[in-house]
Amino acid sequence: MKLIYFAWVRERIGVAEEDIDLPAEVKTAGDLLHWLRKRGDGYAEALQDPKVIRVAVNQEHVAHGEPIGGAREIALFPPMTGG
Amino acid sequence: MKLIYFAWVRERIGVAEEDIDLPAEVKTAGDLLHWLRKRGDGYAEALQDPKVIRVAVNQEHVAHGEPIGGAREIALFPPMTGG
Amino acid sequence: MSGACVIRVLVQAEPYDISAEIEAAKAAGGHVGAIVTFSGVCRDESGRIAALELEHYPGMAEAEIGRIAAQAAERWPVTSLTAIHRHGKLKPGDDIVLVVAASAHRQAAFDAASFLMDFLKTSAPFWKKEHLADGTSGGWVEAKDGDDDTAARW
Amino acid sequence: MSGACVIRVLVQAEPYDISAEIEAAKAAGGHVGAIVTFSGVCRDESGRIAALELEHYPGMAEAEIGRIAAQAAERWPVTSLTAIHRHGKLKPGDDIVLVVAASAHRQAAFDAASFLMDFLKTSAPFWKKEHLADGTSGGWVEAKDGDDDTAARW
Repeated sequence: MKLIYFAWVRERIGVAEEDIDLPAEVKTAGDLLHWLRKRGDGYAEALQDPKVIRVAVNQEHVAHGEPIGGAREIALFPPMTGG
Repeated sequence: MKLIYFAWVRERIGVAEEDIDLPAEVKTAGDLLHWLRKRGDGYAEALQDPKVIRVAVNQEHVAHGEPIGGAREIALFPPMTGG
Repeated sequence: MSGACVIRVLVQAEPYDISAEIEAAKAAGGHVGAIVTFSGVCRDESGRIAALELEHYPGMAEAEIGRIAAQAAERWPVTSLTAIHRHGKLKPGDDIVLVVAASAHRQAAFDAASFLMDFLKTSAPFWKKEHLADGTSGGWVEAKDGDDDTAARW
Repeated sequence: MSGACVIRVLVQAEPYDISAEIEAAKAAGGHVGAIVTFSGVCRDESGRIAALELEHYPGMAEAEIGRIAAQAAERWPVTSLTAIHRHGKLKPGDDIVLVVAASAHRQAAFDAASFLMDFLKTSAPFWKKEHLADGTSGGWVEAKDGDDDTAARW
Protein backbone atom coordinates (compact mmCIF):
# COMPACT_ATOMS: atom_id res chain seq x y z
CA MET A 1 0.00 0.00 0.00
CA LYS A 2 1.38 3.39 -1.02
CA LEU A 3 0.99 6.01 1.69
CA ILE A 4 1.53 9.71 0.95
CA TYR A 5 1.75 12.55 3.46
CA PHE A 6 1.40 16.29 2.97
CA ALA A 7 2.14 19.56 4.78
CA TRP A 8 2.73 19.21 8.53
CA VAL A 9 1.73 15.55 8.49
CA ARG A 10 4.63 14.96 6.10
CA GLU A 11 7.00 17.12 8.15
CA ARG A 12 6.19 15.38 11.42
CA ILE A 13 6.33 11.84 10.03
CA GLY A 14 9.54 12.75 8.26
CA VAL A 15 8.90 11.10 4.90
CA ALA A 16 6.79 12.18 1.92
CA GLU A 17 5.67 8.69 0.97
CA GLU A 18 6.28 5.04 1.76
CA ASP A 19 5.10 1.53 0.88
CA ILE A 20 3.65 -0.39 3.79
CA ASP A 21 2.00 -3.78 4.08
CA LEU A 22 -1.02 -3.26 6.26
CA PRO A 23 -2.17 -6.00 8.65
CA ALA A 24 -5.58 -7.51 8.00
CA GLU A 25 -7.18 -5.83 11.01
CA VAL A 26 -6.69 -2.37 9.43
CA LYS A 27 -9.98 -2.17 7.57
CA THR A 28 -10.97 1.53 7.61
CA ALA A 29 -9.24 4.90 7.26
CA GLY A 30 -9.71 5.37 11.00
CA ASP A 31 -8.06 2.01 11.70
CA LEU A 32 -5.10 3.11 9.59
CA LEU A 33 -4.60 6.32 11.58
CA HIS A 34 -4.79 4.37 14.84
CA TRP A 35 -2.32 1.73 13.61
CA LEU A 36 0.16 4.25 12.18
CA ARG A 37 0.39 6.14 15.49
CA LYS A 38 2.17 3.13 16.99
CA ARG A 39 4.91 3.18 14.33
CA GLY A 40 7.01 5.85 16.04
CA ASP A 41 7.21 9.26 17.67
CA GLY A 42 6.88 11.15 14.38
CA TYR A 43 3.70 9.27 13.51
CA ALA A 44 2.33 9.71 17.02
CA GLU A 45 2.97 13.45 16.86
CA ALA A 46 1.54 13.83 13.34
CA LEU A 47 -1.60 11.83 14.09
CA GLN A 48 -2.16 12.68 17.77
CA ASP A 49 -5.50 14.33 16.95
CA PRO A 50 -6.96 11.95 14.36
CA LYS A 51 -10.14 13.96 13.86
CA VAL A 52 -8.24 16.80 12.12
CA ILE A 53 -6.52 14.42 9.69
CA ARG A 54 -8.06 14.17 6.23
CA VAL A 55 -7.79 10.93 4.31
CA ALA A 56 -7.92 10.41 0.54
CA VAL A 57 -8.15 6.96 -1.04
CA ASN A 58 -7.11 6.79 -4.67
CA GLN A 59 -7.18 10.62 -4.75
CA GLU A 60 -10.72 11.00 -3.41
CA HIS A 61 -11.70 12.24 0.05
CA VAL A 62 -13.08 9.54 2.35
CA ALA A 63 -14.59 9.63 5.84
CA HIS A 64 -12.66 7.84 8.59
CA GLY A 65 -15.26 5.09 8.70
CA GLU A 66 -14.77 4.15 5.05
CA PRO A 67 -13.12 0.81 4.18
CA ILE A 68 -9.69 1.09 2.54
CA GLY A 69 -9.34 -2.43 1.20
CA GLY A 70 -8.03 -2.53 -2.35
CA ALA A 71 -6.70 1.02 -2.28
CA ARG A 72 -3.71 1.76 -4.53
CA GLU A 73 -2.79 4.98 -2.78
CA ILE A 74 -3.82 6.50 0.54
CA ALA A 75 -2.95 10.08 1.44
CA LEU A 76 -3.05 11.70 4.89
CA PHE A 77 -3.00 15.46 5.30
CA PRO A 78 -4.22 18.39 7.40
CA PRO A 79 -7.31 20.45 6.49
CA MET A 80 -6.78 22.20 3.17
CA THR A 81 -5.81 25.87 2.99
CA GLY A 82 -5.64 26.55 -0.73
CA GLY A 83 -7.48 29.14 -2.75
CA MET B 1 -35.68 74.57 -18.78
CA LYS B 2 -33.41 72.19 -20.70
CA LEU B 3 -35.16 68.96 -21.67
CA ILE B 4 -33.19 65.96 -22.93
CA TYR B 5 -34.58 62.80 -24.49
CA PHE B 6 -32.96 59.39 -25.01
CA ALA B 7 -33.49 56.18 -26.99
CA TRP B 8 -37.01 55.71 -28.38
CA VAL B 9 -38.31 58.75 -26.49
CA ARG B 10 -35.79 60.84 -28.46
CA GLU B 11 -36.65 59.10 -31.74
CA ARG B 12 -40.40 59.57 -31.36
CA ILE B 13 -40.21 63.19 -30.21
CA GLY B 14 -37.75 63.84 -33.02
CA VAL B 15 -35.25 66.02 -31.15
CA ALA B 16 -32.47 65.13 -28.74
CA GLU B 17 -32.89 68.21 -26.55
CA GLU B 18 -34.71 71.51 -26.38
CA ASP B 19 -35.20 74.56 -24.17
CA ILE B 20 -38.77 75.11 -23.05
CA ASP B 21 -40.40 77.62 -20.70
CA LEU B 22 -42.75 75.60 -18.55
CA PRO B 23 -46.03 77.10 -17.36
CA ALA B 24 -46.46 77.56 -13.62
CA GLU B 25 -48.97 74.71 -13.30
CA VAL B 26 -46.31 72.15 -14.26
CA LYS B 27 -45.03 71.38 -10.77
CA THR B 28 -44.03 67.69 -10.82
CA ALA B 29 -42.33 65.27 -13.21
CA GLY B 30 -45.76 63.71 -13.82
CA ASP B 31 -47.24 67.12 -14.66
CA LEU B 32 -44.43 67.61 -17.19
CA LEU B 33 -45.20 64.33 -18.98
CA HIS B 34 -48.90 65.20 -19.11
CA TRP B 35 -48.20 68.70 -20.42
CA LEU B 36 -45.65 67.57 -23.04
CA ARG B 37 -48.10 65.07 -24.56
CA LYS B 38 -50.18 67.98 -25.81
CA ARG B 39 -47.27 69.52 -27.74
CA GLY B 40 -47.67 67.31 -30.82
CA ASP B 41 -48.05 63.82 -32.26
CA GLY B 42 -44.41 62.87 -31.62
CA TYR B 43 -44.71 63.79 -27.95
CA ALA B 44 -48.07 62.03 -27.67
CA GLU B 45 -46.62 58.87 -29.17
CA ALA B 46 -43.44 59.00 -27.09
CA LEU B 47 -45.27 59.61 -23.82
CA GLN B 48 -48.51 57.69 -24.42
CA ASP B 49 -47.74 55.33 -21.53
CA PRO B 50 -46.31 57.73 -18.91
CA LYS B 51 -45.71 55.01 -16.33
CA VAL B 52 -42.89 53.48 -18.41
CA ILE B 53 -41.12 56.84 -18.80
CA ARG B 54 -38.20 57.45 -16.44
CA VAL B 55 -37.41 61.01 -15.37
CA ALA B 56 -34.09 62.42 -14.20
CA VAL B 57 -33.76 65.89 -12.71
CA ASN B 58 -30.24 67.34 -12.74
CA GLN B 59 -28.96 63.84 -13.64
CA GLU B 60 -30.65 62.01 -10.75
CA HIS B 61 -33.63 59.69 -11.01
CA VAL B 62 -36.88 61.09 -9.58
CA ALA B 63 -40.33 59.61 -9.06
CA HIS B 64 -43.16 61.15 -11.10
CA GLY B 65 -44.58 62.81 -8.00
CA GLU B 66 -41.40 64.77 -7.30
CA PRO B 67 -41.38 68.55 -7.77
CA ILE B 68 -39.22 69.81 -10.65
CA GLY B 69 -39.06 73.49 -9.73
CA GLY B 70 -35.57 74.93 -10.07
CA ALA B 71 -34.29 72.09 -12.23
CA ARG B 72 -31.47 72.96 -14.65
CA GLU B 73 -31.92 69.87 -16.77
CA ILE B 74 -34.68 67.30 -17.02
CA ALA B 75 -34.23 64.07 -18.98
CA LEU B 76 -36.95 61.67 -20.16
CA PHE B 77 -36.11 58.16 -21.29
CA PRO B 78 -37.31 54.55 -21.41
CA PRO B 79 -36.31 51.93 -18.82
CA MET B 80 -32.56 51.36 -18.94
CA THR B 81 -31.05 48.37 -20.73
CA GLY B 82 -27.32 48.77 -20.15
CA GLY B 83 -24.91 46.35 -18.60
CA MET C 1 -15.68 51.72 4.84
CA SER C 2 -16.22 53.93 1.82
CA GLY C 3 -13.42 56.22 2.91
CA ALA C 4 -10.87 53.52 2.24
CA CYS C 5 -12.35 52.46 -1.09
CA VAL C 6 -10.93 53.77 -4.36
CA ILE C 7 -13.79 54.20 -6.85
CA ARG C 8 -13.10 54.54 -10.57
CA VAL C 9 -15.88 54.95 -13.16
CA LEU C 10 -15.35 55.27 -16.90
CA VAL C 11 -17.79 55.52 -19.81
CA GLN C 12 -15.94 55.18 -23.09
CA ALA C 13 -16.17 53.95 -26.68
CA GLU C 14 -12.76 52.25 -26.54
CA PRO C 15 -12.14 48.66 -25.39
CA TYR C 16 -10.55 48.16 -22.00
CA ASP C 17 -7.76 45.92 -20.71
CA ILE C 18 -9.09 43.66 -17.96
CA SER C 19 -5.64 42.50 -16.79
CA ALA C 20 -4.51 46.13 -16.46
CA GLU C 21 -7.63 46.96 -14.43
CA ILE C 22 -6.97 44.01 -12.11
CA GLU C 23 -3.37 45.17 -11.62
CA ALA C 24 -4.66 48.68 -10.90
CA ALA C 25 -7.02 47.22 -8.29
CA LYS C 26 -4.05 45.52 -6.61
CA ALA C 27 -2.06 48.76 -6.73
CA ALA C 28 -4.93 50.89 -5.36
CA GLY C 29 -3.95 49.98 -1.81
CA GLY C 30 -5.47 48.17 1.11
CA HIS C 31 -5.20 44.47 1.87
CA VAL C 32 -6.18 42.94 -1.45
CA GLY C 33 -6.67 39.17 -1.26
CA ALA C 34 -9.62 38.69 -3.60
CA ILE C 35 -10.56 40.34 -6.88
CA VAL C 36 -13.83 39.59 -8.64
CA THR C 37 -14.48 40.82 -12.16
CA PHE C 38 -17.69 40.81 -14.14
CA SER C 39 -17.51 41.17 -17.93
CA GLY C 40 -20.62 41.73 -19.98
CA VAL C 41 -20.20 40.56 -23.56
CA CYS C 42 -22.25 41.34 -26.67
CA ARG C 43 -24.13 38.16 -27.62
CA ASP C 44 -25.00 37.24 -31.18
CA GLU C 45 -28.30 35.57 -30.21
CA SER C 46 -27.65 32.59 -32.54
CA GLY C 47 -26.53 34.81 -35.40
CA ARG C 48 -29.59 37.09 -35.29
CA ILE C 49 -27.61 40.16 -34.23
CA ALA C 50 -24.94 41.96 -36.28
CA ALA C 51 -24.26 44.72 -33.74
CA LEU C 52 -25.57 46.50 -30.67
CA GLU C 53 -25.64 50.27 -30.46
CA LEU C 54 -25.30 51.62 -26.96
CA GLU C 55 -26.69 55.07 -26.24
CA HIS C 56 -26.03 56.74 -22.91
CA TYR C 57 -26.70 59.92 -20.98
CA PRO C 58 -23.28 61.60 -20.72
CA GLY C 59 -22.63 62.91 -17.25
CA MET C 60 -25.48 61.10 -15.58
CA ALA C 61 -24.15 57.68 -16.65
CA GLU C 62 -20.86 58.28 -14.79
CA ALA C 63 -22.64 59.94 -11.84
CA GLU C 64 -25.21 57.17 -11.42
CA ILE C 65 -22.63 54.37 -11.57
CA GLY C 66 -20.55 56.34 -9.08
CA ARG C 67 -23.55 56.55 -6.71
CA ILE C 68 -24.12 52.79 -6.97
CA ALA C 69 -20.41 52.11 -6.35
CA ALA C 70 -20.45 54.41 -3.29
CA GLN C 71 -23.39 52.42 -1.89
CA ALA C 72 -21.52 49.16 -2.47
CA ALA C 73 -18.46 50.62 -0.72
CA GLU C 74 -20.66 51.48 2.28
CA ARG C 75 -22.03 47.94 2.50
CA TRP C 76 -18.94 45.81 1.93
CA PRO C 77 -15.28 46.19 3.00
CA VAL C 78 -13.93 46.64 -0.52
CA THR C 79 -10.57 48.28 -1.19
CA SER C 80 -11.45 49.40 -4.72
CA LEU C 81 -14.34 49.33 -7.17
CA THR C 82 -13.94 49.91 -10.89
CA ALA C 83 -16.73 50.14 -13.45
CA ILE C 84 -16.15 50.72 -17.16
CA HIS C 85 -19.12 50.86 -19.54
CA ARG C 86 -18.68 51.18 -23.28
CA HIS C 87 -20.96 53.08 -25.64
CA GLY C 88 -21.34 53.19 -29.41
CA LYS C 89 -21.59 50.28 -31.85
CA LEU C 90 -20.42 46.91 -30.55
CA LYS C 91 -20.18 43.59 -32.35
CA PRO C 92 -20.92 40.11 -30.98
CA GLY C 93 -18.07 39.04 -28.72
CA ASP C 94 -17.12 42.63 -27.87
CA ASP C 95 -16.91 43.64 -24.22
CA ILE C 96 -19.72 45.95 -23.05
CA VAL C 97 -19.16 46.44 -19.36
CA LEU C 98 -16.52 45.60 -16.77
CA VAL C 99 -16.81 45.67 -12.99
CA VAL C 100 -13.81 44.96 -10.77
CA ALA C 101 -14.24 44.60 -7.00
CA ALA C 102 -11.19 44.10 -4.76
CA SER C 103 -11.24 43.20 -1.09
CA ALA C 104 -9.36 41.34 1.61
CA HIS C 105 -12.21 38.80 1.58
CA ARG C 106 -13.72 36.91 -1.31
CA GLN C 107 -17.37 37.13 -0.27
CA ALA C 108 -17.24 40.92 -0.05
CA ALA C 109 -15.69 41.08 -3.52
CA PHE C 110 -18.36 38.76 -4.98
CA ASP C 111 -21.21 40.63 -3.29
CA ALA C 112 -20.01 44.11 -4.22
CA ALA C 113 -19.48 43.13 -7.87
CA SER C 114 -22.88 41.44 -8.10
CA PHE C 115 -24.65 44.38 -6.40
CA LEU C 116 -22.93 46.88 -8.68
CA MET C 117 -23.97 44.95 -11.80
CA ASP C 118 -27.57 44.49 -10.65
CA PHE C 119 -28.07 48.21 -10.05
CA LEU C 120 -26.03 49.24 -13.06
CA LYS C 121 -28.51 47.21 -15.18
CA THR C 122 -31.59 48.86 -13.66
CA SER C 123 -30.36 52.39 -12.86
CA ALA C 124 -27.50 53.46 -15.11
CA PRO C 125 -28.79 55.43 -18.14
CA PHE C 126 -27.78 53.21 -21.06
CA TRP C 127 -30.00 51.86 -23.83
CA LYS C 128 -29.29 49.11 -26.34
CA LYS C 129 -30.53 49.10 -29.92
CA GLU C 130 -30.15 46.00 -32.04
CA HIS C 131 -28.83 45.92 -35.60
CA LEU C 132 -29.87 42.63 -37.16
CA ALA C 133 -27.77 40.35 -39.32
CA ASP C 134 -30.26 40.84 -42.19
CA GLY C 135 -29.40 44.57 -42.28
CA THR C 136 -32.57 45.84 -40.62
CA SER C 137 -32.95 47.43 -37.22
CA GLY C 138 -34.19 45.14 -34.48
CA GLY C 139 -35.31 48.13 -32.47
CA TRP C 140 -34.62 48.98 -28.86
CA VAL C 141 -34.01 46.19 -26.39
CA GLU C 142 -36.81 46.02 -23.83
CA ALA C 143 -36.02 46.15 -20.14
CA LYS C 144 -36.62 42.90 -18.28
CA ASP C 145 -38.81 42.84 -15.19
CA GLY C 146 -36.44 40.18 -13.91
CA ASP C 147 -33.69 42.77 -13.64
CA ASP C 148 -35.77 44.90 -11.28
CA ASP C 149 -36.56 41.82 -9.19
CA THR C 150 -32.87 40.91 -9.09
CA ALA C 151 -31.91 44.38 -7.90
CA ALA C 152 -34.70 44.38 -5.31
CA ARG C 153 -33.16 41.41 -3.45
CA TRP C 154 -30.36 43.56 -2.01
CA MET D 1 -26.23 21.25 -18.59
CA SER D 2 -22.80 19.78 -17.88
CA GLY D 3 -22.62 18.31 -21.37
CA ALA D 4 -22.39 21.76 -22.91
CA CYS D 5 -19.86 23.09 -20.41
CA VAL D 6 -16.15 23.19 -21.26
CA ILE D 7 -14.15 22.53 -18.08
CA ARG D 8 -10.44 23.37 -17.89
CA VAL D 9 -8.35 22.79 -14.76
CA LEU D 10 -4.67 23.61 -14.41
CA VAL D 11 -2.27 23.36 -11.46
CA GLN D 12 0.99 25.09 -12.28
CA ALA D 13 3.91 27.06 -10.85
CA GLU D 14 3.79 29.67 -13.62
CA PRO D 15 1.68 32.84 -13.57
CA TYR D 16 -1.40 32.94 -15.79
CA ASP D 17 -2.87 35.55 -18.13
CA ILE D 18 -6.37 36.49 -16.99
CA SER D 19 -7.27 38.34 -20.21
CA ALA D 20 -6.24 35.30 -22.28
CA GLU D 21 -8.37 33.04 -20.07
CA ILE D 22 -11.38 35.34 -20.52
CA GLU D 23 -10.89 35.29 -24.31
CA ALA D 24 -10.64 31.49 -24.18
CA ALA D 25 -13.94 31.41 -22.25
CA LYS D 26 -15.56 33.48 -25.02
CA ALA D 27 -14.10 31.18 -27.68
CA ALA D 28 -15.16 27.98 -25.89
CA GLY D 29 -18.60 28.21 -27.47
CA GLY D 30 -22.16 28.63 -26.29
CA HIS D 31 -24.00 31.90 -25.79
CA VAL D 32 -21.54 33.84 -23.66
CA GLY D 33 -22.98 37.07 -22.28
CA ALA D 34 -21.44 37.18 -18.82
CA ILE D 35 -18.00 36.21 -17.54
CA VAL D 36 -17.13 36.30 -13.85
CA THR D 37 -13.56 35.87 -12.68
CA PHE D 38 -12.22 35.37 -9.20
CA SER D 39 -8.55 36.07 -8.52
CA GLY D 40 -6.95 35.09 -5.24
CA VAL D 41 -3.92 37.20 -4.44
CA CYS D 42 -1.11 36.62 -1.95
CA ARG D 43 -1.53 39.19 0.86
CA ASP D 44 1.38 40.65 2.80
CA GLU D 45 -0.58 40.88 6.07
CA SER D 46 0.75 44.38 6.79
CA GLY D 47 4.31 43.43 5.90
CA ARG D 48 4.42 40.35 8.15
CA ILE D 49 4.74 37.91 5.25
CA ALA D 50 7.66 37.64 2.82
CA ALA D 51 6.27 34.69 0.83
CA LEU D 52 3.74 31.87 0.83
CA GLU D 53 4.75 28.34 -0.12
CA LEU D 54 1.96 26.35 -1.67
CA GLU D 55 2.17 22.57 -1.44
CA HIS D 56 -0.31 20.41 -3.32
CA TYR D 57 -1.21 16.80 -4.00
CA PRO D 58 -0.37 16.31 -7.69
CA GLY D 59 -3.09 14.43 -9.51
CA MET D 60 -5.69 14.72 -6.78
CA ALA D 61 -5.57 18.56 -6.89
CA GLU D 62 -6.59 18.58 -10.56
CA ALA D 63 -9.09 15.74 -10.07
CA GLU D 64 -10.77 17.34 -7.05
CA ILE D 65 -11.11 20.76 -8.70
CA GLY D 66 -12.49 18.98 -11.77
CA ARG D 67 -15.11 17.23 -9.63
CA ILE D 68 -16.16 20.54 -8.06
CA ALA D 69 -16.36 22.19 -11.49
CA ALA D 70 -18.50 19.31 -12.80
CA GLN D 71 -20.90 19.82 -9.89
CA ALA D 72 -21.10 23.54 -10.67
CA ALA D 73 -21.79 22.74 -14.33
CA GLU D 74 -24.67 20.49 -13.24
CA ARG D 75 -26.21 23.22 -11.11
CA TRP D 76 -25.86 26.30 -13.32
CA PRO D 77 -26.13 26.84 -17.08
CA VAL D 78 -22.49 27.76 -17.60
CA THR D 79 -20.79 27.51 -20.99
CA SER D 80 -17.28 27.11 -19.56
CA LEU D 81 -15.49 26.87 -16.24
CA THR D 82 -11.76 27.42 -15.84
CA ALA D 83 -9.74 26.98 -12.66
CA ILE D 84 -6.01 27.59 -12.41
CA HIS D 85 -4.22 27.12 -9.09
CA ARG D 86 -0.55 27.93 -8.64
CA HIS D 87 1.90 26.05 -6.41
CA GLY D 88 5.39 26.80 -5.15
CA LYS D 89 6.69 29.99 -3.58
CA LEU D 90 4.60 33.11 -4.12
CA LYS D 91 5.26 36.68 -3.03
CA PRO D 92 2.77 39.28 -1.78
CA GLY D 93 0.78 40.58 -4.74
CA ASP D 94 1.27 37.39 -6.75
CA ASP D 95 -1.79 35.61 -8.13
CA ILE D 96 -2.59 32.31 -6.38
CA VAL D 97 -5.81 31.10 -7.95
CA LEU D 98 -8.06 32.05 -10.85
CA VAL D 99 -11.61 30.93 -11.54
CA VAL D 100 -13.43 31.95 -14.73
CA ALA D 101 -17.14 31.19 -15.17
CA ALA D 102 -18.90 32.04 -18.44
CA SER D 103 -22.62 31.91 -19.08
CA ALA D 104 -25.42 33.52 -21.03
CA HIS D 105 -26.67 34.93 -17.71
CA ARG D 106 -24.81 36.91 -15.11
CA GLN D 107 -26.30 35.29 -12.01
CA ALA D 108 -25.28 31.80 -13.16
CA ALA D 109 -21.73 33.05 -13.78
CA PHE D 110 -21.55 34.67 -10.33
CA ASP D 111 -23.00 31.64 -8.56
CA ALA D 112 -20.84 29.08 -10.35
CA ALA D 113 -17.64 31.08 -9.69
CA SER D 114 -18.52 31.59 -6.02
CA PHE D 115 -19.45 27.91 -5.53
CA LEU D 116 -16.24 26.76 -7.22
CA MET D 117 -14.12 29.00 -4.97
CA ASP D 118 -15.92 27.96 -1.78
CA PHE D 119 -15.37 24.26 -2.42
CA LEU D 120 -11.89 24.74 -3.84
CA LYS D 121 -10.97 26.32 -0.47
CA THR D 122 -12.35 23.46 1.60
CA SER D 123 -11.78 20.43 -0.67
CA ALA D 124 -8.88 20.94 -3.05
CA PRO D 125 -5.63 19.50 -1.60
CA PHE D 126 -3.44 22.59 -1.24
CA TRP D 127 -1.64 23.82 1.88
CA LYS D 128 -0.06 27.19 2.55
CA LYS D 129 3.08 27.72 4.59
CA GLU D 130 4.15 31.22 5.57
CA HIS D 131 7.67 32.61 5.26
CA LEU D 132 7.91 35.68 7.45
CA ALA D 133 9.54 38.98 6.62
CA ASP D 134 11.97 38.47 9.53
CA GLY D 135 13.39 35.37 7.80
CA THR D 136 11.73 32.76 10.01
CA SER D 137 8.99 30.32 9.08
CA GLY D 138 5.51 31.33 10.15
CA GLY D 139 4.39 27.73 9.95
CA TRP D 140 1.41 26.24 8.17
CA VAL D 141 -1.70 28.35 7.72
CA GLU D 142 -4.59 26.95 9.74
CA ALA D 143 -7.88 26.15 8.04
CA LYS D 144 -10.73 28.46 8.98
CA ASP D 145 -13.99 27.02 10.27
CA GLY D 146 -15.66 29.88 8.43
CA ASP D 147 -14.64 28.34 5.12
CA ASP D 148 -16.51 25.13 5.91
CA ASP D 149 -19.56 27.16 6.93
CA THR D 150 -19.37 29.15 3.70
CA ALA D 151 -19.22 25.97 1.61
CA ALA D 152 -22.10 24.44 3.59
CA ARG D 153 -24.53 27.17 2.43
CA TRP D 154 -24.75 25.71 -1.10
